[in-house]
Amino acid sequence: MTKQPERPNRPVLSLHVPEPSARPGDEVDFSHVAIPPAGSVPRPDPHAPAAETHPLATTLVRVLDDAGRAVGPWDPKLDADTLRRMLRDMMLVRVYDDRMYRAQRQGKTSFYMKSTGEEAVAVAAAHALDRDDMCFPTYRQQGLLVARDYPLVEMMCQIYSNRRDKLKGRQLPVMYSDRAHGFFSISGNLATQVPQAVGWAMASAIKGDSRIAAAWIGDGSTAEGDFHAACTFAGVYRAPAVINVVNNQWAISSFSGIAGGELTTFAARAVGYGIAGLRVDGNDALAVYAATRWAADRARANHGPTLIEMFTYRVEGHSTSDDPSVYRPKEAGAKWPLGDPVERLRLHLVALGEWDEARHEQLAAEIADEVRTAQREAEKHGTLVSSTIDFPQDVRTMFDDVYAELPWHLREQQAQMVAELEAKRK
Amino acid sequence: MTKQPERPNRPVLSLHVPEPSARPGDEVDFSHVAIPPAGSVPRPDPHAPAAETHPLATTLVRVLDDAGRAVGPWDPKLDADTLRRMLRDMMLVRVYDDRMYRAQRQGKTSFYMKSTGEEAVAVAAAHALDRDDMCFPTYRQQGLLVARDYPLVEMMCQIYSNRRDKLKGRQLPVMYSDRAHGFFSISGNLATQVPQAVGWAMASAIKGDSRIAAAWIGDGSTAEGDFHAACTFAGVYRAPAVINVVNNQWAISSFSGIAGGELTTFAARAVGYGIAGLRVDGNDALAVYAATRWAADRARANHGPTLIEMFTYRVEGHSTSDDPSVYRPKEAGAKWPLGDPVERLRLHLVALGEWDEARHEQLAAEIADEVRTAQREAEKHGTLVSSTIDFPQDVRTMFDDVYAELPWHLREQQAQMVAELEAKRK
Amino acid sequence: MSVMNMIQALNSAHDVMMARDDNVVVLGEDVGYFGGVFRVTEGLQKKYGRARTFDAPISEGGIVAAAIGMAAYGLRPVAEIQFADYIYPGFDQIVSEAGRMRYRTAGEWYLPMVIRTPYGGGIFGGQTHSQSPEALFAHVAGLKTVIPSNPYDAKGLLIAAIEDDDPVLFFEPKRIYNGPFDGFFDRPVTPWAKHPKAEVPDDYYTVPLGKAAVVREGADLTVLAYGTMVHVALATAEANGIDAEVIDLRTIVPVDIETIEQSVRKTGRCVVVHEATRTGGFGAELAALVQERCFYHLEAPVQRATGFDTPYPHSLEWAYFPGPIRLGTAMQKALED
Amino acid sequence: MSVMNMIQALNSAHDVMMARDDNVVVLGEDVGYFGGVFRVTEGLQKKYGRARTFDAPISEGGIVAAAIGMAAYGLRPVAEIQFADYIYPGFDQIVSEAGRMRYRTAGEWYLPMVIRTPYGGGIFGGQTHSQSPEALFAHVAGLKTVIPSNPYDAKGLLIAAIEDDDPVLFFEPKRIYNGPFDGFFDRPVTPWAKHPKAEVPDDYYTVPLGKAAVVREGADLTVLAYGTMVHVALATAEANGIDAEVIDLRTIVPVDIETIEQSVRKTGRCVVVHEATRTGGFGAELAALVQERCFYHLEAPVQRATGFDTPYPHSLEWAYFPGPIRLGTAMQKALED
Ligand SMILES: Cc1ncc(C[n+]2csc(CCOP(=O)(O)OP(=O)(O)O)c2C)c(N)n1
Ligand SMILES: Cc1ncc(C[n+]2csc(CCOP(=O)(O)OP(=O)(O)O)c2C)c(N)n1
Ligand SMILES: [Mg+2]
Ligand SMILES: [Mg+2]
Repeated sequence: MTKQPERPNRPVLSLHVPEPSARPGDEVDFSHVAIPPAGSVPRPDPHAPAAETHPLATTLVRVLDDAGRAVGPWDPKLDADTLRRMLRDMMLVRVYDDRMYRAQRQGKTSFYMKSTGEEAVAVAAAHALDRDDMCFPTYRQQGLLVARDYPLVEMMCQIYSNRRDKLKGRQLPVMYSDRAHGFFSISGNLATQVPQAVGWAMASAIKGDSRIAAAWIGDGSTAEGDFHAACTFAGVYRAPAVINVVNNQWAISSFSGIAGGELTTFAARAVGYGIAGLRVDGNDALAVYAATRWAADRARANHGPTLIEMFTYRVEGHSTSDDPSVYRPKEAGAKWPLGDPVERLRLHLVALGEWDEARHEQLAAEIADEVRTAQREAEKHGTLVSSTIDFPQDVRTMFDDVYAELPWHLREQQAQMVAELEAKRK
Repeated sequence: MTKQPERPNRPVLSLHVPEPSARPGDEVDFSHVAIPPAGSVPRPDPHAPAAETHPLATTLVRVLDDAGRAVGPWDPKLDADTLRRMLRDMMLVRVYDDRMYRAQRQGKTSFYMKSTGEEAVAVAAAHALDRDDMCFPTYRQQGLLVARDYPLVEMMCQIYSNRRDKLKGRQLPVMYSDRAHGFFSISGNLATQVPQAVGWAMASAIKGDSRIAAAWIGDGSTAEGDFHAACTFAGVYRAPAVINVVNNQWAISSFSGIAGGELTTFAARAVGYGIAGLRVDGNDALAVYAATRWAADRARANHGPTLIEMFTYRVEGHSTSDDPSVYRPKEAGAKWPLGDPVERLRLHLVALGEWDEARHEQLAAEIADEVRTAQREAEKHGTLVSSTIDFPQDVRTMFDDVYAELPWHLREQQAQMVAELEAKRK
Repeated sequence: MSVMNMIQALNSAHDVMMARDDNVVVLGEDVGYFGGVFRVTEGLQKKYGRARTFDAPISEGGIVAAAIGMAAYGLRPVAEIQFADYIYPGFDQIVSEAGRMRYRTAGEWYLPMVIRTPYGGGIFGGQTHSQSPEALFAHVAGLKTVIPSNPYDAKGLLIAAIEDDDPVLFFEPKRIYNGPFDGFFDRPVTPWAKHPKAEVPDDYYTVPLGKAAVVREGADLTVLAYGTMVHVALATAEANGIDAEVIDLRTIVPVDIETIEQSVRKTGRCVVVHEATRTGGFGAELAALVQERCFYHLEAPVQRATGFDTPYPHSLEWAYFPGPIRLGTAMQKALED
Repeated sequence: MSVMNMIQALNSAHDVMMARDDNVVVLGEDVGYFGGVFRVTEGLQKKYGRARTFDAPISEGGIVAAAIGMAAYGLRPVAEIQFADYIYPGFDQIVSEAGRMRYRTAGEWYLPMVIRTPYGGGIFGGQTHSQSPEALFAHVAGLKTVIPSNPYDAKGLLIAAIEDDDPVLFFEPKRIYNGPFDGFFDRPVTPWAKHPKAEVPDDYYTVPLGKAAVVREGADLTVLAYGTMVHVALATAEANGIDAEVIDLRTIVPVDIETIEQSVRKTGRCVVVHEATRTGGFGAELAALVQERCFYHLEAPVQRATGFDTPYPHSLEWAYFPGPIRLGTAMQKALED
């Protein structure tokens, strides 16, 4: 390295590397989190110019107050049946997550990822969207599938990569795909789905369709170039798309400051692109619902995309491969000041007089039963361990779907593999 | 394609594709360009929080008024010698561009790109930066080299890919590189230099150096993921970097709306990243100087990056391969309301009583002479045409610098090529 | 029938398909009003409207991703990457997404999309307007890679690619857009008008993907070529009076192995030629395949005539380019050994 | 001397170099406080400070670009890409920039930087935690590509890579981070502790780039391997009682052609093996080279045992993985033909 020139008059530079407010051993510290009171944030008209939303990009749309009341202009005024259904969906996601997590720990599959604490982000959005709007999720929106009544057994068979897995065991667990439920194939490559969602939305606009696209991306993943492409294309062509940044404040071991979260909010990215932007309490199912509906209405009216930051907290580890106690205080999840989305919605229903302890327990029991039954059914079709040993999937399917038709080289390789398996059986 | 579902209650979507205000045959129309009066924009302290700059991201920092007076808080109050030097540099760039453009038309090289109308963006910035700050330019900042006294002959030899070309004929004309003049190698791949500049700036901070990095990128190129990476990394690590978006309103045939310019300014991207942002009249050398100096001071004080939009106009075609009259009115360049940067600075010097017609003509003559002399000297070392025929560069150098040392396969290929050339000579 | 150069033939392919199928849309940098820097999409926006042919932001990743989303919706997007040298920002979307969508969804989603891009050298384009990155895509399962060498094939292959239900990389040898180039850079170039393959039907027709063409029959030696190199191979055979069989692969994945094997079995000697850098180029795959499958017919090692393993140099282009001398030497070697 | 697994050996290489040269800095996703998802960078931030080992935003393009800028400044950055499957967003910066900087500036700027990344299958990682993209980099002039197969080499090669003045892609076979894996997935795995190459000096040493190692001498057949496949090759030779010479290439670009030629001239037969998909894999280049240079010594075609040309499947991993049966078949074929 060439020696640095002498510059005695110049100050010395230093590198700033962001650090979270607490590391293992420290007191949990959420004092930097500004939380405006529920109901305090105005609601612009969905047809308003994007700039009118920009003040909302640095505050927090909240509907449910601490007493469980829905307050302010963003209250979506949902009927009790919808609220109960959303509660049920969120509870089910949580139970499902627990069971599948345990299945991985029992060696029945290779991998699992929970969405604990983030259930409202997916479930409430699914209820706010039309059933045939297309969702481009990440790996933490299993709630979309649940809310759209995708069979639990199907989900589990994917987790187990078993004989009934419609993805033929090809995908890592949690990488669901279901076209009929408007749930786009999850990619292991972060952020790729967001500009794809914009392309899908552009196609819908090109064809004079009325369906819109919704995408989800994690706070950490917003750093990828694909996120920028998505926002740029969505803005330029006024694509009918809702881009949700799920800011759960962690990306594996890296806190959101490493993605730029120290400097401003993720919703503020919308200001930079000149598109509509909202920042929403992601643990408030009503706020998530209302913001999603607002953005969907806006998109349907050809006013283009909305970027929504869903502010939440990743309560558990990143995945079954992760131990968060290595890099943050153990109690962090429990102390998140915006609470638990399931509990907050339950409280709301109770406050409305539409729910009580007994019904809650009954629902919990029903859900536990439903999940248990589904699991038993799914396991009949095998789990990853057994798959590995006896290849219950017809292994020849390994060569299908690379192309619409099998070209000569794959045909040869298929024959080679079949011969290998025969050799192995001997 | 599956048939679209019936959705009678839903509005029909349509795709918005941005169009410029005028196409060939139309009246030139710049009525959409908002131009605040010179001197009307406040100047925050360079140590202020980034947010204080954000109102400046959607207006226009201007110093020179229509009468050529420097007005308002951004007046850098430069001495007359510096002003005259900047005028000379800009005039020289323009003459150089004309000569090299003509050389390409005469078949002496393969390609050329002019910076007409954008001379201030490079020249004034070079004067505002320290001499040993590192510049990461695009292909339209030849003004940096001129302002830093890089020999014209060297520049021309690169254009000609001739025997004296220090880049050994390897690079397309205009892709200069000179470490000693703090001018980083220009890449043909758009936007790549911007996150590299940020990396360089981070390194400077890591080493406790005091030098900063400055990068330039076109409006069109801001759509690349690399631009997003640059802004993200620069913000996260508070890198001492100045990121200049040269918004000349065109990217080959695409107007800036295709890059998102219809929705907001390019400076507004800074708001999205939570970093400092300024929008500057790029045809006003004093405004360019003042904003660059402000950002440099900020960076040196460890307050991190500034994104500066240099608002200007690409007066001529994209390159020698382009004919802009195919996609925009012929007179567009001449009618740009913010004028000609050379003429504006000249007027300012005249207004100050530091310049007059006679001196201007003398300077013009000197410059013409200097460029002509340099060209004659450069052509002694060959031009691309002659290079092509007799390979005056030692062709064996083709294999140098792929790696620090020549590996066996390149040694073999080198021998193969030498044999081929011998065969050809026969 | 009209006489067309490659640009016109490609333009006609777009036109024919956009008229037949309103799911065909075109996007890319400068492809709209302007009609593309090589004018391949000229007139399409005017004829089919801005919603079907439009300029894209300078984001190759975004262009490919948007095309993927559109194809997932059910359109048949044709995306232009302005130069193949600029395809890399879109590499992740092509490799990780386009190439794997059908597989990872077990056929539930598939992507009928074409990525067109001018490639190759010979135009003094320097490092970033001359590259031949086809091998990088040939290594990726799930992608097809097509490279035409004349106007007739260009149109027919592009229509086949647009109709194909899998993602197709369509590399256009820009050196021969306006006329066949035989590598003799110091001789005048003939325009396409004089070439039989410039006779192009005005209407719909296809040239099937995965099928090579024997463009010159010969007994002594097989030359495997594609793109501009097809013309260099023909000229080199003529110039050296070699009775070479020249095969224009047209599609490199899936490659037409039957035609290759048949020819090499007959001639017993083989040369592969491409502009791309040698190490790990598609010529390596071809040489590997030929020796695997025709070993006992081979009388000499398979030779490779390729670009050198350096970045593409600007002024030394004619020393770099695999022209008639390099290919001729390889052919001689294959014959003598 | 200590007994180390590959993770520890790699960690030690970082430690040694950071202590020796304060221009060495480490960046990547989760490499800082946490020490990396495979813990290769554990403890470095604590020891050398946040300015020398730090977490990066999830932007592989940004990570590579920042490393390029740092290397241009004069540092020696070591960038971790969390999985090789995620390297593609950085592909443009690697290929168009890192690989060409020295050349395009005629040596004025060069980039002493290392891009480390875990690659390969065998861990039930599915499509996006199992890929072997080395061939994509081997095709790009200006890059070196290194792949260790044991702790001793891992440390020595990484130190050599950090000291090298050119950009080095350093692929780490994650399947053997904790112990050598011979492809017999249904047998218990031995830890590195029992392997002689787990004896690793605590201090500085290098294993030179561009030099292969003959890890097993043999007379009947040459196997060219790297990474995990070295162990599969050794086990397959044993299991089949074949007197194979096994060569661990260690660096694939520039490849050690002398060692390869010497061995193939001796044995007259050659098999190449890699995990990557077959078409256009580095095995194609090896096969092409061997037949070009040893044609008259070859008694049979060079065989390739590779991953299949499909995306990497999750549950069918052991049918996909090129294990002892696939390699054994290829070896038999090379011997019988
Ligand atoms: C392109 C790419 N880079 C890296 C990874 C590895 N990786 C998987 S998840 C993850 C963190 C993502 O964080 P965030 O986007 O915040 O989502 P969250 O897990 O918090 O839901 C990383 C780095 C990847 N999957 N893809
Ligand atoms: C990655 C990449 N994509 C495309 C191109 C082709 N290209 C060269 S210049 C240009 C337009 C750039 O416009 P802008 O960034 O506004 O800069 P300007 O030419 O106006 O100075 C394009 C598309 C390229 N060089 N690199
Ligand atoms: Mg997160
Ligand atoms: Mg521009």
